[in-house]
Amino acid sequence: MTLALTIGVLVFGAVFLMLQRGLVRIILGFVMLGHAVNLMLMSAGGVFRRAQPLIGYNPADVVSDPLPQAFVLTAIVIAFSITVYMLTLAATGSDDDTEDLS
Amino acid sequence: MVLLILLLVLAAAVIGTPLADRALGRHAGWLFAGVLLALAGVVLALAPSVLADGHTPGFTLPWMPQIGVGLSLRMDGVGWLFTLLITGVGGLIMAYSTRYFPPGRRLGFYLLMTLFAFAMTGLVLADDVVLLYVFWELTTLTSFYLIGLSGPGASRPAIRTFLITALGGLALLTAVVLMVLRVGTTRLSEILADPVWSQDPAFATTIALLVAAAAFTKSAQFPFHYWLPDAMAASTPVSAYLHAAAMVKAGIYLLMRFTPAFSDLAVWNAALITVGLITAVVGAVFALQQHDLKLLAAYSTVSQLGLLVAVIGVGKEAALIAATVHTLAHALFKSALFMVVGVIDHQAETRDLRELGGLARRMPVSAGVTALAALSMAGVPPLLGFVTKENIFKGLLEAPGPMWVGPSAATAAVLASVFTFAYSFRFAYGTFWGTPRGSTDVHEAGPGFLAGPAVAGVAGLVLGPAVPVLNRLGERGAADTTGTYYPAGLSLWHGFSVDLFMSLAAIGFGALLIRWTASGERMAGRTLFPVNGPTVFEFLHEGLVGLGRRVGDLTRSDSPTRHLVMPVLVLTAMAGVAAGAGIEVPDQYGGTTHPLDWPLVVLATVAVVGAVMTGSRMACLVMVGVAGFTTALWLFLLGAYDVALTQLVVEILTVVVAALVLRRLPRRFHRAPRSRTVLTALIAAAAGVSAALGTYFLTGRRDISGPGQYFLDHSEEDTGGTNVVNTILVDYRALDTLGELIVLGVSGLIIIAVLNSSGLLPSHGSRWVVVSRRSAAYDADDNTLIMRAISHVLLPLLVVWSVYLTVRGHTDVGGGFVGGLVAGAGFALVYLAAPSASVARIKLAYPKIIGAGILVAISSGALGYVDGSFVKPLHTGVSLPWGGSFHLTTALIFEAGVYLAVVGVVLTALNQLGLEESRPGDSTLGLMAPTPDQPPTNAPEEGSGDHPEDPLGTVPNGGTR
Amino acid sequence: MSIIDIALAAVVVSMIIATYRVLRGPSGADRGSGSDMVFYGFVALVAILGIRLGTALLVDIVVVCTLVGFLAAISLARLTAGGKR
Amino acid sequence: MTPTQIAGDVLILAGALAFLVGAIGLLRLPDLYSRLNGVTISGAFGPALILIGLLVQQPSVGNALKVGLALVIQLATSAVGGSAMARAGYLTGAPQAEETRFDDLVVELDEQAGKEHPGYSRPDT
Amino acid sequence: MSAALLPLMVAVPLSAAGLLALAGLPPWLNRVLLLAPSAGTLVASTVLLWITRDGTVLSHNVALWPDGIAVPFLVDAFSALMLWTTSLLVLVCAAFAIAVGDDRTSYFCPLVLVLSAGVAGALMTGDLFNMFVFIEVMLLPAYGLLAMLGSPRRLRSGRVYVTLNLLTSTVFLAGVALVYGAAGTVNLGRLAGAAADSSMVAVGMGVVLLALSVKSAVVPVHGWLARTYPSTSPAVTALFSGLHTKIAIYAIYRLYAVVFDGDSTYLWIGVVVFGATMVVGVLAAVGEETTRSILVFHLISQIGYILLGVALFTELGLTAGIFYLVHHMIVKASLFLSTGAIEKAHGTGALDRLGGIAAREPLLAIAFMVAALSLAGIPPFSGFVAKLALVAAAFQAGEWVVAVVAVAVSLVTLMSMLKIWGGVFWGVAPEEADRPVHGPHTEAGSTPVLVRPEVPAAMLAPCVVLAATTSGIGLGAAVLLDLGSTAAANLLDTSTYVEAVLG
Amino acid sequence: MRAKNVLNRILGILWMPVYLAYDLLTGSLRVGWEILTPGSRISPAFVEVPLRCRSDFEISMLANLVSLTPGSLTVAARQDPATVWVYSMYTESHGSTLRYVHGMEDRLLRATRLEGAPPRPQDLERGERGQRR
Ligand code: NA
Ligand code: NA
Repeated sequence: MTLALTIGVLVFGAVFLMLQRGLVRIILGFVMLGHAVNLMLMSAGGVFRRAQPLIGYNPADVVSDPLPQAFVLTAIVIAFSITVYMLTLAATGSDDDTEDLS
Repeated sequence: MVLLILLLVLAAAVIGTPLADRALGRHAGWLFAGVLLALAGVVLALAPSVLADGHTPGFTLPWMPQIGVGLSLRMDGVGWLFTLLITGVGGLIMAYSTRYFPPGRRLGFYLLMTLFAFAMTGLVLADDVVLLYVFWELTTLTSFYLIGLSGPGASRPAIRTFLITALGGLALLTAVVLMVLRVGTTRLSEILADPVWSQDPAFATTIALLVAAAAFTKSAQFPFHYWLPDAMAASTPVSAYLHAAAMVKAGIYLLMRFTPAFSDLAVWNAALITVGLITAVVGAVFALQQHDLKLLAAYSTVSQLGLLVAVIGVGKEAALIAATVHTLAHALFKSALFMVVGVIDHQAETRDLRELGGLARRMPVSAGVTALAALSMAGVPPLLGFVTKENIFKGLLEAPGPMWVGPSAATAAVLASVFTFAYSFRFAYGTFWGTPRGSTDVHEAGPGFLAGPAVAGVAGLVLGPAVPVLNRLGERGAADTTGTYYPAGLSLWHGFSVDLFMSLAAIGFGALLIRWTASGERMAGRTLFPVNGPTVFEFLHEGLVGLGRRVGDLTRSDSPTRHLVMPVLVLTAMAGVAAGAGIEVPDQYGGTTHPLDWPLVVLATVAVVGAVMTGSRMACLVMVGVAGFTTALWLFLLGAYDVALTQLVVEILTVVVAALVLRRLPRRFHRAPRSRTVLTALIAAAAGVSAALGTYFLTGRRDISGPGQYFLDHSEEDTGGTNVVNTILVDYRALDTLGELIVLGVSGLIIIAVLNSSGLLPSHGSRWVVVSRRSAAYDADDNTLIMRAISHVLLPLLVVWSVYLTVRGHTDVGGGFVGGLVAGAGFALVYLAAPSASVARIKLAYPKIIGAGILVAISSGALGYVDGSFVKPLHTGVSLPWGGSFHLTTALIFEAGVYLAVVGVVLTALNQLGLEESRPGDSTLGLMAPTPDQPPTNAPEEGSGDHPEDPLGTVPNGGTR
Repeated sequence: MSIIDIALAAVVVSMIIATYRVLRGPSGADRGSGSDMVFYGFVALVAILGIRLGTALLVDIVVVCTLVGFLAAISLARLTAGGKR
Repeated sequence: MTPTQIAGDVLILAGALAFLVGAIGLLRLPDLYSRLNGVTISGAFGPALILIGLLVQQPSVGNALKVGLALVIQLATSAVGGSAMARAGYLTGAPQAEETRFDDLVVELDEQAGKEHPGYSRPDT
Repeated sequence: MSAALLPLMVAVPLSAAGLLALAGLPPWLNRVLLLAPSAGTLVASTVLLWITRDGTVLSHNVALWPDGIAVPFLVDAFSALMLWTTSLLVLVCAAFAIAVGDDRTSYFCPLVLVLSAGVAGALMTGDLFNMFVFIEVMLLPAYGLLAMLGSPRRLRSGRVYVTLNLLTSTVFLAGVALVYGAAGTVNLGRLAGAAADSSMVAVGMGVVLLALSVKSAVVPVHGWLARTYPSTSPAVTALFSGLHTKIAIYAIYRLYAVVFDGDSTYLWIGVVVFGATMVVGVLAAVGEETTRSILVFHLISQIGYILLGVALFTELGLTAGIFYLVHHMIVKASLFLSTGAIEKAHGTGALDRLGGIAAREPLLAIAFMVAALSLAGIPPFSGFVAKLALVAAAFQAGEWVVAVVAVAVSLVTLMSMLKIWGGVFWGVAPEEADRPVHGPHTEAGSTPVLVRPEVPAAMLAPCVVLAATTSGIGLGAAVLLDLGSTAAANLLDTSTYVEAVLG
Repeated sequence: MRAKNVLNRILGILWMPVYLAYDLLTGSLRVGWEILTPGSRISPAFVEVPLRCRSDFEISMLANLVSLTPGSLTVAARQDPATVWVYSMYTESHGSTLRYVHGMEDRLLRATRLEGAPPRPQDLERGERGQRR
C-alpha cells in the first residue's frame, strides 16, 4: 500500500506540473511521472520479496524479481535521454513559456 | 470477346493520344472520330444478334477474387443502345472538335475525351456492380477535368459538378456494397435476377432509393439539376458529348438497368415520376428564361432528362420502349444543337440571343440543321422527336397507382412540352430568323465543322418516318428492363389517340406561349427562384468549411498543456470506468507494506507538495530531485540496488543539466490564474488516485513471475554472472539494452542537431540575476581554485570507480550504464569547476564517442552470430597466471559500448548546453560536424553549382536546375 | 522502535525542515543551502538504511552518493549566481 | 546486543541528532552565511558520526576503506559545496544579518562604491 | 532466409548510423549509407512477403534463450507487409530529402537510419517491453528531425510533439507494468488471450492500447498531430505520417488480436471512437488553408478508417483495414511529397498564394491528383479498393452507422482534396507567385531576379514513384488483398503466431 | 635535518584528522548550542585572511578546513597573493579570526611541506572594525 500511495502522490505532482505554463515545469512533471511509472514496474514485480537479486547473497525465497528491475533500469535511461533533450528545447526559442500568444 | 476488344480499342486510343496529338495536333480528332465511328459500325453490326436474337455477348476476367470482383462485361439491348450512342455521337463530336479548336496541340482534351468514351463504354457494358461503379466514377472524374480544362473560370463549376455527382456516386457505392453483401455476388445480371427484391421490400426500397439518388445527381434531376447549366463553362464539344449524349445518360442507363429489380416498388415509381416531372417542367421553364443559347440547351437537357426519368419510373413495357427510343432521339437532337451553338459562337462570336438574329441568310446550312434539331426537340412531326415524345405521353398514362396518377403525369409532361416547344422555337427563330442583331460580318462555317451536327440533325429527320426500324430496339429495351416482350409498334402515324391529342396540345399551347411571351423574350432573364443552385452550393460549402475551421480550432494550440490534458482525462476516465465496473482481483500476495516505507511516503509527499506549491524554478527543480532520491531509496528498499544507483546518478545529472538550462530562464515560473490552478489540481488528484488504485489493486497479487524465477535459477549457469539484473541487461535482454543505448546516443545527436538549427537562448544571468562585480568573490579564476583542486582529485577517482563499476557489473552492483554515468559525473565536475566557459569545454569529440559506443555495442552483438544469433554472448574462461580464472564474455564488450555512449551523451549535454549562447549553425562542433565538407550555415559553398540568387537555397550540390 | 529508527526519523525530519528552507528562500543561495542539506540527508539515509537492512552493499552506494551529490551542490550554486562561474 | 553494536547505534543516533540540529539551524539562524554553518554540521559532523557508527557495526577492511573514502569525499565535497553556495549568495546579494560587524570582501576592491553592492551591510559604528 | 537473420534489419541501419556519427564521411557516402540499408530491407521484406504469403510465421529467439525468456523476433504476412511498405517509404522519402537538401543538416542521415531501425524492431518483436524500447528508438530521432527542419514554428511544435509522445510512452510503460503485474510476463506468446480471460490483464492492456491510440492520433487525442506535423520539412512529415502513427496502428492490431484474442466485448468502443475520428479529422481538414495542414487532418481522419478494421474484427474487416493501412501509408507520403515539392519550390503551402501549377507542371499535378483521388477512394486507385472493402466489412458486421459515416466522410475528403486542387493546381497564381526571389546569399543591393519557381526532377521522381504504386495497388488489388487476407487470418487465428513465439 | 623534517611532516599528516575531528566537534557544539538555545549571541564578520599557502592545493585545503569547521566558512579565495575571505560567526576582533585561521594554516603547512610552516606575518592585523592599521 505504501508503494501505491507513493505512486499516487508522485502522479499527482507530475500531472499538476505537466499542466502548468512553461516547458520547464512540464519537463519536471515528466521526470516525476517517470519515477511513478518506474515504481509501478517495481510494484508489478511484487513488493513482498525485497532482497537484492545477487546470487549467493540472500536466501532464494526472499529475492525480488529481477526482471522488472532490468525494465526499470532501461526505462530510467530512456527517460533521462528524453529529459535532457527536452531541457535543450526549453533553452531554445524565445522563452520556455508554452502558452499560445493571443 | 468482342466487348473486350471494344474496350481495348478505346483503351488503346487513350494510350495513343499523346502520340496522335504530337503528330496531328487538333486534327487528331479525325483519327479518334474514325476509331469511334468504326466501333459504332461494329456495334451496329451486332444489332441483328443482340436486338433481334436477344443474344447477350459477355466476357469475364478476375480482378479482386478475394471479394469476388471481376472484370465482367455483358451487352444486352440497353447496353447496345448506349454503346452505339457513345461511339456514334462521340465520333461525330470528335470530328467537330477538329474545327472547333484553334490550331495547336490538344493533348488534354483528346486524352480526356477518349478516356471518357472508354469509361462510358465500360459503364454500360459492365456486368459487375463494382466494375460498374468504377466506370461510373471514372466518368465523373473525366467530366471534372474536361470542364476544368476551360480555364480558371471553370474551376469552381468543375468542382461543384464533381462534388454533386460524387455524392450520387457514394449512394451508388453504398447500394453496390449492400447488394453484394446481401446477394453474395458482384455479377450485375445475377443480382438483378435474385429473388431478394420481391422477398425483402425494405431492402429493395433502400437500394432503390440509393440507386435513384445516384441517377438523379448524374442526370441532373431537381434539385441537383443546377450542376448541368453550371458545367456549361466547359467547351462546346465537351458539352455536346457529356451533357447531351453521354454522361447525363449514365443516370438514365442506371435507372433502366435497375428497373427489373424495382419496377414494382411504389417508392421507385413515385420517386422517379415525381422528381422526373418536376425536373421536366422546371427545366423547361428555366430554358425559356435563358438568353444564352448554351444555357438554354443545358436547361433543355435537364427537362428532357426529367421526362426520361419519369417515364422509366412508370416501369411498364410501353414506358420503357418510350424511354429507349427517346434516349436515342434526345442524343441526336441535343448533340446537334450543342454543336450548332459552338458553330454560332464561333462564327458570330456570341451566343447571346439578344445579340443574335437573322443569321439564316448568311448561315443557311446551320439554320437548316438547327431547325431540324429544334423541331425534333419540340416534338413536331415528322421528326423522330415527335414519335418518341408521343410515346412518352403514352407511357406516362400507364403510371401505376390510383386512377388519377397516369393522366396527371401525362398532363405534367405536356406542360413541360409546351415550354419545350416555346424554347425550341426561340432557339431556332431567335438565332436565324427574327430581327437581325449584332455583327453582320458573319459567314457560314466550313463543312468539317458542320458535318457532325448535320449528321445528327438529319438522322432525326430520317428516323422519324423510318421509325419502325427502331421497333426491335424498343422491344429489346423493354424486354431487358421488364423481362417481357412487348410489341413496340412505333410509327409516325397510328391513328387518333389520346397521346396524339396530347402532342397536338403541346404544340398548340406552345405556339400560344410563344405569342404571349413574344417568342419567350418576355420571360427571358426572369428568375423562378430567389436563389440559384451554385449559390446554395457555395453557401453549404462555406458552411462546412467554417464548421471545419471551428473543429480545427478546438486543437489549434501550440501549448503542450492543451494537448496533454486530453490523454490524462481519457486515462482517468478509463480508470473510473474500470473502478466502476469492478474487477475481480486475487488477494495480495504477502505483505506489501513495511514500516520503513513510511518515511519514504512522507518524503515523496513533501517533495510533491513543495514542487506543486513553489513558484521558484530552482526550488521546483530541487523538489523534483527530492522525489527522485526518494524513488532511489524506494528502489533500495525493494532490493534493486543497480537500479537505485542508476537512479541516483541520473537524478544528479538531470539536476546538473537542468541547472544549465534554468540559468537562461527567469527565476520564477509564469503565473497562472487561481481557477486554472484549482482545475489542474483536481485533474491531477483524479490522476493520482487512479494511479494509486491501479497500482494497489492490479499489482502485488502474485508470487514471483516465471521468467523472474528462471533468471534467478539459471543466470549463473547460463551466463556466468551473479548479478542477475545485469545478466538480464547484457545477456538475456541485450536487445532492450541495445535499444536503450541507441536512444541515449541519439538524444546526444539530436541535441547537437537542434542547436545547430536553432541556437540557444542567451545565458540570462545578467538579465535575471544581479551579480555584484565589486567584491573579491567576483573573480572566477581565483574563486574556482578550490573546486578545481577538488575536481583534480575527484576526477581520477570517479573514472577509476566508473571502470570498476563497469567491469564488476556482471557479478556485483554496477554495469556499463552506471559506470558511464559516474564517469559522466566526473566530466561534469571538471566542467563545473572550470573558471570560464571556454576552458570548461571538454574537447573530446563526443559525437564520435557516441558513434563508437553504438558501433562497439552492435559489433559485440554481431559477434553473437558466431554462435548462431545476434547478441548471443560468447564466453571463455581465461586462466590467470597467478591461478584461478577470469570469466571473459562478449557482454563485457557490450558494456564498453554502453559506457562510451553514456559518456558521449553526458559530454554532449554539458558542452552544448554549457555554451554562453549559440547561434544556429554555431560551428562549435568543428570536426564533429557530420558532413564537414558541407557547412551547416548559409555560407555559400565553394565550387558548387549554387548561384547567389538561387531561389532554392536548399538544393544540394549537383542539384538539377 | 529501535535506536536506528529514531535516527532515521531524525534525519527525515531534518530533511523536511531543509525542504522548508528550499521553498522559503528567500535568496537563491538559501534555497541552495537547503537543498545541500536535503542531499546530505539522503546520504545519511542510505547509510542508516544499510545498517537497518543489515547489508554492506550500501556502503558502495554511499560513496557514489557523496561523489555525485557534490555535483548538484555546485550546479545549484552556479544557478544561483545566474550561471556566473 | 554487543557493546560494539550499542556503540554503533549510539554513534548513529548522535549523528542523526547532529543532523537535526543543523536542520534546526537552517530555521533559526539569521542569515544565509550562519545557516550554512549549520549545514556544515549536517554535512560533515553528522555523516561522519553515522559513517563511523556504520563501520563500528560492520567492521572489515573493505568497509574501513570504503567508509574512509566516503568520509573523505563527503567532508571535502560538503566543504566545497558550502563555500560555493556562500559565494553565490554573496554575489547575488543575499542579505546579511543585523549583527554583521564588517565585510572585508567589499572593502577590498573599492571602499567608496561599497554601498552600491546589494549585499553590503557593514555597520558604520 | 534464416529467421536468425531477422535482427539484422535492425542492426544494419543502426551500424550505418553509428558509422555516420563516428566518421566524417563525404556526402555521397552519407547518402549511400542512408539509402542502402533501406533498399536492403526492401529486398529482404520482399523475400519475407514471399515466405509468409501462405500464413507461415518466421520466428527467432534472439540470442537463442529459451522460449518465454528470450525476446522473440517474428515475421508473418502482416509484419512483412509493414516492413515492405515502411522500407519503401524510407527509401523514397530519403531520396526526396536528398533532393531538397535536408540530408545536409546535422545528423539527418543517422537519425533517419535509427528511425527505420526502430520501426523494423517494433514490427518484428514479440515482446511487449521490447516493443516499448523500439518505439522509443523510433521516436528519439523523430524528436530531433521535427525540431531541426522546417518552419520557425517547429520549435514550439517540437515541444508539443515530445511532450505528447513522452506522455504516451510513459503511459504505455505503465500499461506494460500492469500487464506484467497481472500476468507475470510480457511475452506476447504467453500473453495470448490473457486479456480475454483476465480483466486485470485487460485493464493493463487497455492502458497500453490507449497509449497507442494517442500515438496514432485518434479523436479526441488527435490535436497534437495536427499541430506538429505541418511544421517540419515535407520529407519528414511524409516519413512520420508513413511510419509513426502506422506503427502504433500496427501494434493496436497485433495486440488486440493476440492479447485480447479479438474479444468482442470492447469492439463497440473502437467503432464509436474511430467513427468520430473519421468525422472530426475530415471536417477540420476542410477548414484548413494550407496544403500540409489539410493533409495532416486527413491523416487523422484516415486513421479512423484504418482502425475501424480492427474494431470490426471480422476477416473482411481486418483484411480491409490492413489493405487500407498499406494504401494509406503510400498515398499519404505521396501527397506530402508532391505538395512538399511545391512548398520547397514556391516557398509556401498557402492555398491563396499558389495557383495554376497544373498547367505548368502537369506531371506533378498528375502525381498529386492520382494520390488525392486515391485518398478519397475514387476508383480505380488503391483507395477505392480500401474504402470498398472497409465499407463492405462495416455493413457486413452490422455497423450501419459507421459504414454510412465512412461513405459520407469520403465525400468531404474529396471536397478538401479539391480544395487543394482548386487552390494550387488550377486557378491563377497571385502576383507574388512570380515574386522576386532573393537567393540566400544575395549581396545587399544586387537586383533580385524574377524567377518562376519550378519543381526539379529529383523532387518529382519520389512523388511519381509513390503515385504509380497506388495506381498499381488499385489495379493489381488482388495481390495486396491476398496478403491482407493472409495477415487477417493470422490475426483472427493467432495460434500460428503464438506457436511461433513459444517455439 | 632531513629525517626530522620528514618525521615532522608525517606527524603533521597524522595529526590532521585529529585536529579536524576536534575542530569539527567543538565547532559543532558551539554552533549547535547557538541553534538550540534562545537568543542570538553571534557576531559575524567577513574577514580577509592573507595566507602563506602557495599552491592551489594548499589554498583549497585550508579553505576547506575552514569551511568544515562549523562557525567559519570560506566565502572567496585568491591565488596571488594567496588570500581567503572567511565568514566567521564569532568574530571577537579581526585579529582573533586571523590568528585562528593562521593556526589552522600552521597545522596544514606542517603536513604539506617538508620545511614546515613559515612564521606568521605580523603586520596584517586590522582594527576592531576591520580597517587597515
Ligand atoms: Na490559390
Ligand atoms: Na563551516
